[in-house]
Amino acid sequence: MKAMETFEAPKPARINYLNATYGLKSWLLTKDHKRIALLYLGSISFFFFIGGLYAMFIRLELLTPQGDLLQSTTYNKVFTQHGIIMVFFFLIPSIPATLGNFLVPMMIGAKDLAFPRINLLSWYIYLLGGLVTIYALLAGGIDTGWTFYTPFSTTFSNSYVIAAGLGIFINGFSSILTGLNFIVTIHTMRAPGMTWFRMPLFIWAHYATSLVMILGTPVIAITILLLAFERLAHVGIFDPAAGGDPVLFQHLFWFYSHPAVYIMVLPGMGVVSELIANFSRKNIFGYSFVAFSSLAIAVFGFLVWGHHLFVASQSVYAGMIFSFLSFAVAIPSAIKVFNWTATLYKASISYDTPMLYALGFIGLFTIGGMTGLFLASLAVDVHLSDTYFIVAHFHYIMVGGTLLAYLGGLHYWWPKITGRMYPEGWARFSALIVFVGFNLTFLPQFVLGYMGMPRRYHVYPPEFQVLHVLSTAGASILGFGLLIPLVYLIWSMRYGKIASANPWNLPGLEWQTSSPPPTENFELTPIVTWEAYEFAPPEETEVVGKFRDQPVEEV
Amino acid sequence: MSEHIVPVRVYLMIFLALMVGTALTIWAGLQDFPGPLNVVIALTIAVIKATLVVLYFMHVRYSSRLIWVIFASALFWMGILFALTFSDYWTRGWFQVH
Amino acid sequence: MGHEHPAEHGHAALQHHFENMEQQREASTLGMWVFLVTEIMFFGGMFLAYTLYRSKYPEAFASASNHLDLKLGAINTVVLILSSFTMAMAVYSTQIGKRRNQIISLALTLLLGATFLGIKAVEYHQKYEDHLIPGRVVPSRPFDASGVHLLPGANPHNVEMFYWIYFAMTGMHAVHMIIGIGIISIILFWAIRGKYGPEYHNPVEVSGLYWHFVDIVWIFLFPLLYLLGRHLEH
Amino acid sequence: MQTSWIPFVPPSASTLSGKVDALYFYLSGVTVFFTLLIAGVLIFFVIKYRRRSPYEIPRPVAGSHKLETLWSVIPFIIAMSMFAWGAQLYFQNSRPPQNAVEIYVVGKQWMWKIQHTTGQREINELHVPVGRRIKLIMTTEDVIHDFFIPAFRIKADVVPGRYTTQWFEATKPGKYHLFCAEYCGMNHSGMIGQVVVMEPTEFDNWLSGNTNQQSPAVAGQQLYQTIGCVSCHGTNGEGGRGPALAGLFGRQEFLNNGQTVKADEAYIRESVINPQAKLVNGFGPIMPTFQGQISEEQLVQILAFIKSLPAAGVQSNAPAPAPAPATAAPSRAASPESNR
Repeated sequence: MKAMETFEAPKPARINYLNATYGLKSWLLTKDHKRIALLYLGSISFFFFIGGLYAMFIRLELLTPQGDLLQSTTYNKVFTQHGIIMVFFFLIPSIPATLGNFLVPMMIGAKDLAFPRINLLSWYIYLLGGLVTIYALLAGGIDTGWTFYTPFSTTFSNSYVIAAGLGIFINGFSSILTGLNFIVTIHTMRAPGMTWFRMPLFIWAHYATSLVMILGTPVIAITILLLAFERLAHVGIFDPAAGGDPVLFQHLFWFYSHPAVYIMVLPGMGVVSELIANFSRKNIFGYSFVAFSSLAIAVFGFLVWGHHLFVASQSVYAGMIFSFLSFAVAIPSAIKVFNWTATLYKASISYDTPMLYALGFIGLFTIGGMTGLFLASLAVDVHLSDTYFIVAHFHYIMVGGTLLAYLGGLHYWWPKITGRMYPEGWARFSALIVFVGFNLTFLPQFVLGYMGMPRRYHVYPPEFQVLHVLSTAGASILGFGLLIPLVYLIWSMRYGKIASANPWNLPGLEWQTSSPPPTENFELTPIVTWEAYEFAPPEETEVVGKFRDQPVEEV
Repeated sequence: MSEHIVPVRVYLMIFLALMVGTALTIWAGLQDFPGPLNVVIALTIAVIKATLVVLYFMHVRYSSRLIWVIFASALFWMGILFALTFSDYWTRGWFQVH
Repeated sequence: MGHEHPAEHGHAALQHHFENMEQQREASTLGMWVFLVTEIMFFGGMFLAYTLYRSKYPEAFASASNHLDLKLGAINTVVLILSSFTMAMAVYSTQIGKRRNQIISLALTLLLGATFLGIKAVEYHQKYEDHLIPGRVVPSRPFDASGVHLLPGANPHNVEMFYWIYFAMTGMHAVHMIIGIGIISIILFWAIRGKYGPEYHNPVEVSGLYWHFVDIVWIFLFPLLYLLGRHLEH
Repeated sequence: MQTSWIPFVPPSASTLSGKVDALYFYLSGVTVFFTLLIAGVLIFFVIKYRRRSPYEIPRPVAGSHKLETLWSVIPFIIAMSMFAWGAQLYFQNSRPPQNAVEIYVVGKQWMWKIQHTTGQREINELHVPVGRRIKLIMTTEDVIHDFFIPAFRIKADVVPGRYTTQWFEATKPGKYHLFCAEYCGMNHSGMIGQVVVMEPTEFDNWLSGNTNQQSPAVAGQQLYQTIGCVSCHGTNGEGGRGPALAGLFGRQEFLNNGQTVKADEAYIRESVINPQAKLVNGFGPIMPTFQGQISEEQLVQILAFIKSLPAAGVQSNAPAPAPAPATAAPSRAASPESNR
């Protein structure tokens, strides 16, 4: 491996980013992207835990058709807060702010992100947004659904809409600043020799994600702001009584919130590209197609928001335009799935936990993506929208996709982050449990949706109960499966096996420095002379079967 | 892109052009042009003024292609927001319910 | 500033994680441009709402717009363009190393920015006097469109919506002005201390970008809010 | 399409539902096929190419433009087939047929109020006959709701300040779910009801068993008198200081700004709520707004009354009692003083 020639076996540095300085202050005022990533990791896990608790209450309530566990007002708050916490405070920052923050500079050979102070600021903004939202939850909660549809949210809801909105508004800036930092870093701070087409696909995915963050987030910010003012002053910008249009809110909201789905899943795709290539010791099949499909998803993702409005009294013609574009955005995702699969051809595949998560991701993302086609298809969407089919679909993307990729990435880079290995046996076991539990939770919901069970129902007709019980059973398995990593990862920070600098034997730049890395990441600025995922010399490249149009590796 | 220094003369000319544009737009705003021409004229002048500021005061004319792309992308995404939203509003009346 | 190693890297302002001044300059300029993109999208949402409702209620919007003070709006436009010019001169003076001009230009920019806000405040106060603050924002003075001369077909409700959009957009613009004034003040402070010169002028330049952007927003706000529909009056 | 034997498919009881099911099965088929294909290939590769020694380095494999093209174009074609099918079905169905029977629906936190043109009112129940095309004209008193009948595969948001429509033709007698599908607050899940589909004769019986209620047009006429429309628009909508309403519905109206507008439900609604918005040519802005003074239900009744008015000079047996022919040509002089 070329990588290994360039950096002869880096010794574990005695001084690394974790022990370079001590004390609470050294963490709270750190400008080191790795420490900030850990700050994010802690806070995101906290919000994930809260969101998970809400999920538990939802599933318990739905065990029976009667609303016997929670009152309807409480139930409405619980699903709303589950959505808000999970979407804005877990999923959107999950991979970019933790793994991305930690690895983007390392993977391109930089000492830090371009704006370390802004990076720290973004964490504080996130924290402030989170605190304001938690205040809203504690003060009395919010019951509008995470979508805040007007005029319910502006006029009729008697809950803490403005406080929760303010929390999301503030949090948006943290997302913008993270995206801005990534874009500038990737443009200006790549190490010598790190050309665009030598970058790991994780970086491409984060670049695409950052584009969505900076272009979409401001629009949700202004939307939430208008919503809050509207609620305060009732001047009617979304209120038909004064000549406003409630559907305008939906346009503005989904202009961000649909692309936000890609903020969640694109980094996951980046992680999976890393895992698939590295754990099968192969270059990614069709590297440039996978890279550009990330950008294509980022761009096309902005053109499809109207498919959330097919039954919202949107014009028939707009519906057809949006339906067409929504089908078009499926293609780049399909390209990714096919290329990942093709990468495994004649590979050397290990069964380490991160790879299990990556394989799970591909399967679940395929289901999630394909069921998206049902919802892009106008006539079927009319029947399926606002039913459990949608709930199942987006959980397949967000949990089956993003969460699995996040867990896979966390395990993969755990030795780099902490300098210790996680326990492999437990990790594989929990990966399996998560996979089974997840499918049992959400597969029945597809069926429920087609049967006509509307979402956000506190009580429901008894004929749906069997499927709901299955789903709740799955959720408890899923919840149990997610608790195991929490325990063993914390355990491993102290008692795990000491990890070498490059425990997986990989060529990526982040593995060419000690574990945990020093504060400035590398002893010397690396000079990159090899391609991404170059396990064997390019001269040995084999050309696939009869599709013989590329004599050498294309890039 | 780095050290291009724009001469004062250029700055002054741009400033004067902006002043003329402002005067022109006020004058045009008070005339009664046929149809939607008032809106068209006002927006055209505003776009020209903004372009001058971007190109000269903000040095985009002397900047790398990357800056051009970034700025253009913002306009492009604004275009998406407007075009697709109005694809709904403008076509709502097309559909005859009866 | 992080760890500074002036001896190693040549310039005191170089932050530790950059290789050289050129890289640092490039990063901060690019960063500001990316930030301005987010700003464009932020105002974009409001422009969208404006466009939609103006096309829906042209008479009401024209009536409301005609009630705005064209003279003050025009003066403010001139003030802001002038401040943009002085800001450009500040960058220029920094680049060629004329410290006196640099400080004067920055101070003038600040002064003009404050003038703009002052005039804006006068306008807001007029609206307050005329009961034109929308909704129940001022409980003692609920919105009342009776002072506005309504063109045929104008609904007072939609006049209120115009004022709502007017306050939202100019208010957001004013917030950006205030932030800009804050930034320029800091720049001025360091300029007086002699921090910026031909070697190191990036902060001045980057703040200038922001200031010009705020100016551009106003270049659009002025005709859209103050001028369109004026002709219907005559 | 006969689907009753297939598990996990809701009852299929409208002319549309079979068509939607057919597309749904197509989509499901493609999904299952591709999911199994991907999963199968993954599992095969993962087993076949498992790592056999820790030092093993496989040969790199070059990408292939041909393969990339293949697996972009084929999914694209499949996706377009789905798009075309779905869009065509949707487009067809979004155009309510001419001869449909109209039923008014008003949503309200948390109930559905339904008015038949013949006068029957129902709450959270909708009785309809088999084989007749029904068009729902829907609005809401408060927040957005959504009128969802899974068995018919139809659903549409009910938006405040507007009329939205959807239509269906039931094919199978029975009782079916009616759901509110847009989250609308505390009792959202209680905003449910029943659609009762009956044989036509049975339905006619049901109709005649509930005759004590006024038809919306009659109720609208009374309202027309009491809230004062009559003073400007004439006893039978023949017009006066305000434009004539008789025969208005569906007509092109010439506006004072030179444009024309088709007098549909939305226009009539707007003209009551915001009379100055679109003034008929020759009339001054003298009508006061009725916003906040009449409920959506009453507005629907006014609408039904205006629809029921025959064109001036034409005798008809529409529900409007004693439709006297317009006596005088409406005076077009708009008087400046404004009162009801």
